[in-house]
Amino acid sequence: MNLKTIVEAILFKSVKPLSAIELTQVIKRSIKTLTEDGKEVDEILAKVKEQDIVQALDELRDMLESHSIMLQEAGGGFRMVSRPEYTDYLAPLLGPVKPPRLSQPALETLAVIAYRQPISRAEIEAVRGVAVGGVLETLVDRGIIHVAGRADVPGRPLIYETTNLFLQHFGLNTLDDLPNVEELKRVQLPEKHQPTPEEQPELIDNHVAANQKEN
Amino acid sequence: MNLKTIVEAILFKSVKPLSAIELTQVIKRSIKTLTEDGKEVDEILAKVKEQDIVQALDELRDMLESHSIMLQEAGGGFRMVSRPEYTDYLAPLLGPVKPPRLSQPALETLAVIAYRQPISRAEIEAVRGVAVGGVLETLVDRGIIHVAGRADVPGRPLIYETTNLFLQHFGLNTLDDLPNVEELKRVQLPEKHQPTPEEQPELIDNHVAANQKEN
Amino acid sequence: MIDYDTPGWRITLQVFEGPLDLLLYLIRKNEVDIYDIEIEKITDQYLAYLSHLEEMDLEVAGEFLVVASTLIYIKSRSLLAVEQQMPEYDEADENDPRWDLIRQLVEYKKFKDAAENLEQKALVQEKMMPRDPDPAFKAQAVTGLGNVQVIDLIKAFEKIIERAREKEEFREVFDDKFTVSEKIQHIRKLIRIEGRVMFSTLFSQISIRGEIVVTFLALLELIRLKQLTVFQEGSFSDIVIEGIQKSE
Repeated sequence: MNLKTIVEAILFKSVKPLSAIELTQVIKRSIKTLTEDGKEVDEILAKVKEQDIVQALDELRDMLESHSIMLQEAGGGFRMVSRPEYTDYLAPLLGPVKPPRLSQPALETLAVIAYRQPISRAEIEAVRGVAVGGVLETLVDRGIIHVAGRADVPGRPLIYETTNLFLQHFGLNTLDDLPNVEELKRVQLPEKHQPTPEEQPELIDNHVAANQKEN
Repeated sequence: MNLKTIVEAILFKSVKPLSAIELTQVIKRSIKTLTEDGKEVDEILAKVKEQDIVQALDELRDMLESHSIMLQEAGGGFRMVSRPEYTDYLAPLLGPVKPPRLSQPALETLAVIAYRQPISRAEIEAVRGVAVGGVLETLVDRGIIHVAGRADVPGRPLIYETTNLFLQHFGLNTLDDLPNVEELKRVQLPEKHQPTPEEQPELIDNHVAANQKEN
Repeated sequence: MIDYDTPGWRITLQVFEGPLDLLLYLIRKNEVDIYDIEIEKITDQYLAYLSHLEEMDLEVAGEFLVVASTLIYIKSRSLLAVEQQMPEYDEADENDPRWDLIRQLVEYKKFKDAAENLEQKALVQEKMMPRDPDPAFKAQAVTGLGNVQVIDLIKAFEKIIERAREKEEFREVFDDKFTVSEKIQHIRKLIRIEGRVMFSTLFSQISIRGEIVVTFLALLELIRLKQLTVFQEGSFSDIVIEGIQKSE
């Protein structure tokens, strides 16, 4: 038993991804319980620090090299996943119901939010040129974005940002891992000079709602 | 990619243990799909037999030797589990062993059921003056109450009573051991079909409930 | 012009995500750079598409019409003699609607491409599967009563009894102590003095259930009579009750 395999066991069993800090805490708590129960604990383990865990994670990654299981870092946490090339052999296990993929409008809306967060609904609509009310609701329901507060502008509109689940869904570790992040972050947002869909909210909302049903 | 790691990926992902025959079937079905999709399949894999899987399982067992994960044969099936000696390090993952405290509405609903069982949902709602559908579901999910049948009244509504878990939790032998049982059983409580003023407090209840959520 | 008889055209009818998406499609179809679009040509094709939608009895969304009017405006501007054009017709001109539209298109295209990138990432990620959560882990967390003592159960029951008794009492007080009209006077007076009252303040001094009901009914009546308005400054903030100013 060593730190590398302890980390492996924890990640194997954990329901959610764990950061190096969380892994350290889990191990520290276990060691505390072991000590209290009068069990002997390896001295190296007793003094475990976050940097030891980071090193153990690296070793574990190497150790899994020849396996169909790999270590993945996403959304600030580590987890064990099957390697993508094995996915064809797992299909029979998954059953007929596939998790719904994001629709094109949802993806476009999400892209705008991802690069420009926090962002209000009106700002998203200015970029996309269509109403996004229904799409925003879907994304919030799926836990991919959430309301981050209100903008400090007249009307104090709600502003949205992506969640950790967003990072996990797209296999990103941080927002800086977004493709072309530098370029898209800098682009000048169009101002709301255009008569945006907001001016005919009902009409458009109905349209979007009807559209989404179709997708 | 080889048979050994394919078996590993399948066992990693599978919720239940799989026998060598089942593993063979999973792989055969995958290969059928791959072939139909016009993808190239390794010749050895295309002819996979149960005895190949048995051998692959042996190889996988060896391959996992240095890991904290092992192959376990149980109930005629194979599965991947963490090695017993790592159990101490997994305890913190189990989360709060104590379930969260029941909410006030849940507690009140449980009290009504405890002292007035068996009781229908409509009767509980008449006493409490609010809808209890969601609360009942929670209590059933947590194994504290269960459906005891249907009442012999028009509509034949479901009736609920407390479970053994309920008695165990309070260290009671029978329901008669509940404190003040005689007195509380006798108290007059609102019944169904009360005159109108009854309906107005509900308005306020809902409002107050909404308000409390916000705070 | 677009060949409507091409089978592919009908299929693409439904897939535009909005007016900008349609414009990008037309630009691509004409094989020109966004910066070199010929407004006249694009406008004609855009309008042809909209009328085609109408022919097929498909509702044209408002946002498509908004952009259509912008296109027509740009087109009409470019048809004016140069000296009649208001500001200098300059690509970098802030007020040039053509430049605005191009800028919006460029911007939109970047995000559309980014969405495609994200989609690819999701497809790869979809293939990397974590284990399913161990059902034993789940079950352990949610059954049982938690930190509940018998006394909590009794207290809860007593609360119900207490509430039921208040309801009895409420019938009396409804008749005797408090009336809706009296509460209407009270709220009016408060509003006259204070201008506005917080919902929580109004109810905080009341402990008797019957009075709460009567006060609430009075409030509803005043709102119905348009003497009061209630609103929240944020979705989680207290409700503000305010008098409606009447011109005298």
